[in-house]
Amino acid sequence: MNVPRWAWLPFGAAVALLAVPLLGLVIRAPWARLPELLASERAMDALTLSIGTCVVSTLIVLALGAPTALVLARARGSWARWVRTLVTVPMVLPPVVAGLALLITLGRRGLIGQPLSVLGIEIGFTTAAVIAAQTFVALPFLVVSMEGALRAAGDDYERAAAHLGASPTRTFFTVTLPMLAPAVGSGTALAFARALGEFGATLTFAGSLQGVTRTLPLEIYLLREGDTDLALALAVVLLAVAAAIVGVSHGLRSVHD
Amino acid sequence: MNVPRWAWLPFGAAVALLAVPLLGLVIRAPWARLPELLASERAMDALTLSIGTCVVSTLIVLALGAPTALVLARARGSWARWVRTLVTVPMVLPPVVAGLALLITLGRRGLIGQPLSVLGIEIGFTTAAVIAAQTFVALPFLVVSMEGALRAAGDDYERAAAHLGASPTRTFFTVTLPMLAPAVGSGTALAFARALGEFGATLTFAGSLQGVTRTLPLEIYLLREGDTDLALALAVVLLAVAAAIVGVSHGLRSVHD
Amino acid sequence: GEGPVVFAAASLAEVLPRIEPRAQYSFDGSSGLVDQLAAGAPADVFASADRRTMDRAVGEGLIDGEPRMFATNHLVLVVPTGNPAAVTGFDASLDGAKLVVCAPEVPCGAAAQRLAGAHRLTLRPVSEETKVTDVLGKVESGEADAGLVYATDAAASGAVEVISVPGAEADPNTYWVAVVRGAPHPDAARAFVDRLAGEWGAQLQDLGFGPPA
Amino acid sequence: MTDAVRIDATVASRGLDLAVGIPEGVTVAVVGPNGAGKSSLVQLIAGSLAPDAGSVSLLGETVSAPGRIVPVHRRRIGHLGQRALLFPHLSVLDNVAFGPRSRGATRAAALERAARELSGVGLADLGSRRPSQLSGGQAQRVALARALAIDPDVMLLDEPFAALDATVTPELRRLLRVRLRGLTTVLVTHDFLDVVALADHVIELHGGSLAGGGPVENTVQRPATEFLAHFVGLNLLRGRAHGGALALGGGISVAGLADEGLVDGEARAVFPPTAVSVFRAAPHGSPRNELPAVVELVEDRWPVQRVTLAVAGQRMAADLTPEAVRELALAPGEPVVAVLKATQVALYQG
Amino acid sequence: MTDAVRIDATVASRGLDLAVGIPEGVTVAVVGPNGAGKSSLVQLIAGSLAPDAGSVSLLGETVSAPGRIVPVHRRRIGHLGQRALLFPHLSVLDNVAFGPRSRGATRAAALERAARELSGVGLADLGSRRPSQLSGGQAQRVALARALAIDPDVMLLDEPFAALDATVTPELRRLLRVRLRGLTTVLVTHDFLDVVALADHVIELHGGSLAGGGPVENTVQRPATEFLAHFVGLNLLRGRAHGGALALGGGISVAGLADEGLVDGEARAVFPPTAVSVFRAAPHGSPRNELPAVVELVEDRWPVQRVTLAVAGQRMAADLTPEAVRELALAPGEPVVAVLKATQVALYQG
Ligand SMILES: Nc1ncnc2c1ncn2[C@@H]1O[C@H](COP(=O)(O)OP(=O)(O)OP(=O)(O)O)[C@@H](O)[C@H]1O
Ligand SMILES: Nc1ncnc2c1ncn2[C@@H]1O[C@H](COP(=O)(O)OP(=O)(O)OP(=O)(O)O)[C@@H](O)[C@H]1O
Ligand code: MOO
Ligand SMILES: [Mg+2]
Ligand SMILES: [Mg+2]
Repeated sequence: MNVPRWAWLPFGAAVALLAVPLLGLVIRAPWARLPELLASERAMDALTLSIGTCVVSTLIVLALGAPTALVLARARGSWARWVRTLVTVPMVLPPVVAGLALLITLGRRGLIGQPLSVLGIEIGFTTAAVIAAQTFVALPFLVVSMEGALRAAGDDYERAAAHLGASPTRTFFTVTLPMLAPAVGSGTALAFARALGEFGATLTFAGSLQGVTRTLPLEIYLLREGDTDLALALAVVLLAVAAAIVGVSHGLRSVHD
Repeated sequence: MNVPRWAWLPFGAAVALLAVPLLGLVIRAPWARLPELLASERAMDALTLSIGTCVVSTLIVLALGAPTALVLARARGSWARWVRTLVTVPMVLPPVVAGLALLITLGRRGLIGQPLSVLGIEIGFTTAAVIAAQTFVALPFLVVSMEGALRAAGDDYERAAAHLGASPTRTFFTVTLPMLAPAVGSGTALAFARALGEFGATLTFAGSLQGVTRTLPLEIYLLREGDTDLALALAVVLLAVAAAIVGVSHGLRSVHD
Repeated sequence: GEGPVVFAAASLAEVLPRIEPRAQYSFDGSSGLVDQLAAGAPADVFASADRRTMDRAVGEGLIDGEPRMFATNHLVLVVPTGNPAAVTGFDASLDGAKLVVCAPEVPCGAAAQRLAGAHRLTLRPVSEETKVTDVLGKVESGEADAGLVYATDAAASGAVEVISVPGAEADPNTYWVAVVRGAPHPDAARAFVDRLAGEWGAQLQDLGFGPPA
Repeated sequence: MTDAVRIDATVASRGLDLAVGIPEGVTVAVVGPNGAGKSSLVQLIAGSLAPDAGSVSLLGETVSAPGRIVPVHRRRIGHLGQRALLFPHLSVLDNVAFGPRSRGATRAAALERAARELSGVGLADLGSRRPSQLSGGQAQRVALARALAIDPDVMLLDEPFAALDATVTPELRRLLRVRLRGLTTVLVTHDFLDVVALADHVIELHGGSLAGGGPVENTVQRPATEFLAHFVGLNLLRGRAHGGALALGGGISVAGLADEGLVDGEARAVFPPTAVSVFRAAPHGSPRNELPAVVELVEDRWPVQRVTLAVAGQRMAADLTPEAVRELALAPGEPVVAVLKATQVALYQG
Repeated sequence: MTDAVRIDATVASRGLDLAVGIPEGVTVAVVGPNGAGKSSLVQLIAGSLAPDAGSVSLLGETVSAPGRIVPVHRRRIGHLGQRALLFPHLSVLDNVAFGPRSRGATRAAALERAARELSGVGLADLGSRRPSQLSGGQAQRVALARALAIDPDVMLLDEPFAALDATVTPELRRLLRVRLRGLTTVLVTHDFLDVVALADHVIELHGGSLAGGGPVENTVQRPATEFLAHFVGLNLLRGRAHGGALALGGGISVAGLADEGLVDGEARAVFPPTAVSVFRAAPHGSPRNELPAVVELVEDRWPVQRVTLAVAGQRMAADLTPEAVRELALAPGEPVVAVLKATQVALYQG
């Protein structure tokens, strides 16, 4: 059917609203000095820290999230509905609130942080805190997208594998996961993106110390007034990563369809 | 099929990871003093500002996003693929980068801000800046979820309406939108949630002044150590909103299925 | 790292790394730093931009031993190069301009409030930032028409014009340093505090700070 | 009299090249294999497909030509497809009132008209239901009422029974016969019964073009093409008439009855699948036609088995009992002898 | 000899109460209306459904009993359903090797076995293809090879042809006949031809319980239940034998041939739908049976029309030509006279 002609007006406005700032970023980026800027110690520290923590938290998300999605997708009881809601809430929870929740729970004086602290284990303001914050906010993305795919796929193939003599574990690794590879891939990409962009929870819970807790978004925030060029250089890196992730996940989704 | 038994272990870990901090928040919240705390001027200013800006930005998101989703869903050319990617990028872009992009574009010396400033229009440090940041980050959520629903629904009903003599505009308002009400509803809920939680872009782009640009997440961040009780009270409000939004959107989705 | 971990007021961000590049620094608004220390941030040294904030740290039991004053500083008014809003001084001409100051929780914000009180002036800022460098940045980039920052910050920036505020020098804020309780590197921390309150004073004064009163 | 619908149009992307006229008040059944262009023809009339060249006119007015397309919603077209496509968020009555409302009627007038049309399809009581509370047959009847409520110039029916349970088809067919009386109608169908019950004319499309057609009675009795023969449930073999029999080539010929006389030249034999018996070896009984054949396919068509045979490069069907198929062990590739009762074979010229 | 499969089980949630034994090496066809419990029976054997009470045993070993369930993957069950369910991420060969691998074979041994099974279904060349590159019939053959590669104790086939094109069914049926020889097999089907082609015994389920059954030959010739009669394409009327005829009640009786003799008491008449003619009024010709009837349904079953008639509270089908249906204007609710040739009606006791 034909789209109403006036619809192109808001369409144009929406595209402009989203495109112009991204274009502005690309135009204003200090392209000539980019290599030099990115090679600076501050930039390298932030890049290394961000990539390192995101890889670790994404791995944790995968290891915890994939089985969680499986359990939820195959669950029959009504308890599953409650757990599903619980798992979804952090997805729409403001990151600052997530950070506060982590702080009062895992912080030095927190519910769990205090006993841990007595044992000499402190999470606050360490790289572990960054990873905890990233995992907390990214985990729901993987679980939700993978559970949806698992439920849509149904368990017919898994039952076929059982008929052939494969144990549930073997089935999970040789049938379920490989068949859902596109969904796992795009869910992982989403979770990685969310972890990489994480700011509010990290700032609130983990603080900001160069090389320890100051990830790329924190560094960009800190630098934005003082050293705009470096901030822009780092921002362009994150923009490129975001575009790549969208590309990958669109590609995977079309494989999936 | 049976879930492998070991899968319950990571499942438990994931649920604990997500549940315990939320539980901590609920336990530590100063329930007795909640009414008094929320009635304070700082709290009321932040609440009023957050709700006001989120309502406005969600309305803008709807007004721009719904037609955009329609145009994209019904587009045939390959340009649509590029626009779709462009629209998705802000969804995985770190909010701080989004804020930086808005700053250098709409700021007083930005690409668009400078000409506007000559005309006497200044966005920086105003509530408009908060709305711009929220709209930028929330718009993609509505467009993506609504476009998916539109494409899944196909245009058969729209064609039926055309056969009956309804113009494209009439069709959009009397057939397309009402039929997709659940998808529009859950997309709007998502966009509202994203706008309400917005922190990084607002902090980077809009500044922080009570009653003007200091939204709930900014206020919570500021208060988190100085006046933990008030921060927790506000956080509990946001947690309740998040849970309500998840509930609504799960409910809408089950209507949809 | 080899040196101590130093949590220091944002207004020291330009100078401390030049004087002692081997330490590890985290610069932020002084009160934000106290928040982080209270939450267990693993720091060795804390340097604040006023007495009130250091007292809060002491009151929360975060400090080992006695804090020591090591410098003073005072506020000035800065405007972007060319003074687009035609600010004439710390007076009614600020009313039509976009003024940015520090939040009252931070030392530079507390100082700004004192100054306004002394001048019987009601400030109507468009934003209250959490650290002094954010104020400077907003003026440097032209987003704001005027800001209240420390004389040392103003002097280090090439993109602003400085308008001095009468009476500001007479009521300076004081910088304090102390060893953090439970510091991971207590020896390096004590050495850092000793030198900052001692031999490095001359260099600080070269960079625009006043001597400890 | 000008035609109610006149199509002279090509659409390259669909391999369409059509020249079709439909007189006013006539119901034309459009038949043809999948992909022949039947739905495309309907879409050309409705305006949802635009011609590359040529034009489409309705009641003498050009509605489609390159560069000038009257949009779908400005044509007076009643459309009924496989799915009822009732708007799920509106009541049944509001669904039927949707067309009049869209064309400017007041709410009261539209509802009044809708109620009348609902009665016309025998569903006056169901106006306040939601579409989801209807059976498939009821939904399709509401869709018919909805299409009729706009007083269409032309009704387009694209396989209106295809998605329905076989048990409700006869009733809907009867209803259509009543309600479409006097309306110019294009009916796309794969079902012979629809043609007999509803249509005045048949058009056969093939590869995007007109391949044959004519009045329904003619077509049923003496189909002119292989497709039409199959469509009405008959076999058709082509050959050259020679001395009152049909020579298929390869020395094989078919005898039959030529009621209308037969001169030498192109001709065809038409006979039902039940007139064919199959043997492993030639039985040399009374029927005169014994054709060497090869089994191509055995299909289960309750209560018979349909065996497709290749004969002299052509195809024909034989309907046998399951027992016969099993006894003869018929399977693809098997050579057999097909025996045709000459009295059941009709020979026609052309 | 103990049965290869023995089921004495109830499943309340599915209304199931079964007592069934299947001797070793026998192929049992399970038939019955939708929801009768056929798939549930298969699932009980496979282990994906657990009994509330009672037990299931395979080769004498109890594999299901309340509280003790040998999981699906520890049973030796070959399963083939409507869909082939080949793992899309594995090659055809790897699909077939999946079972042996899962049961502990080395990769080499599994591949060797898989290649053998692929040859067995005539697809030796396709081992390196992806499942998406197979036709529906080929995929189902691969699925058969895959099921056979685990040396199953019992093969379970739940409507293995239901999703296939009718043109490939005969070939797969033939293949199954060869490959299942000697294997204990449970075959769920809605298709009469499957029963005749593949099964030794028939079991009819109804509402979750055994309703009838016996050797295939018996069932085809003299079906004992209405369902089985319909299943093999015949009509069945029940009544009381009285003086060599069958009294249906209401003064209506049916004459027929009783090859096996008939004493007064419960009896049934069996005859094909083609033995029934329909008239508007009683014709009083040679056939002796004229039954007052009411048309219930007219269905299109190429090349005939199937008319369902209500006679003395029972149902029977008549196959008429389309022309006859049109001439008689048969429609639901019309009263007619059904005429039955007595020579085509078989009467049986019970
Ligand atoms: N939406 C479309 N876009 C492009 N080509 C199409 C489209 N619909 C149909 N075609 C092509 O146009 C040709 C005619 O198709 P059409 O749908 O008109 O056939 P049809 O006779 O209605 O077939 P059927 O009996 O299957 O409904 C076919 O080659 C088909 O592949
Ligand atoms: N997964 C299930 N959960 C609950 N009840 C079921 C399930 N599958 C089937 N049933 C119910 O169990 C009964 C038996 O169903 P079953 O699938 O065994 O019948 P069937 O004979 O295989 O039917 P069909 O011919 O339609 O395949 C039915 O009442 C059905 O509704
Ligand atoms: O603590 Mo500061 O230096 O006033 O921002
Ligand atoms: Mg079609
Ligand atoms: Mg079944």
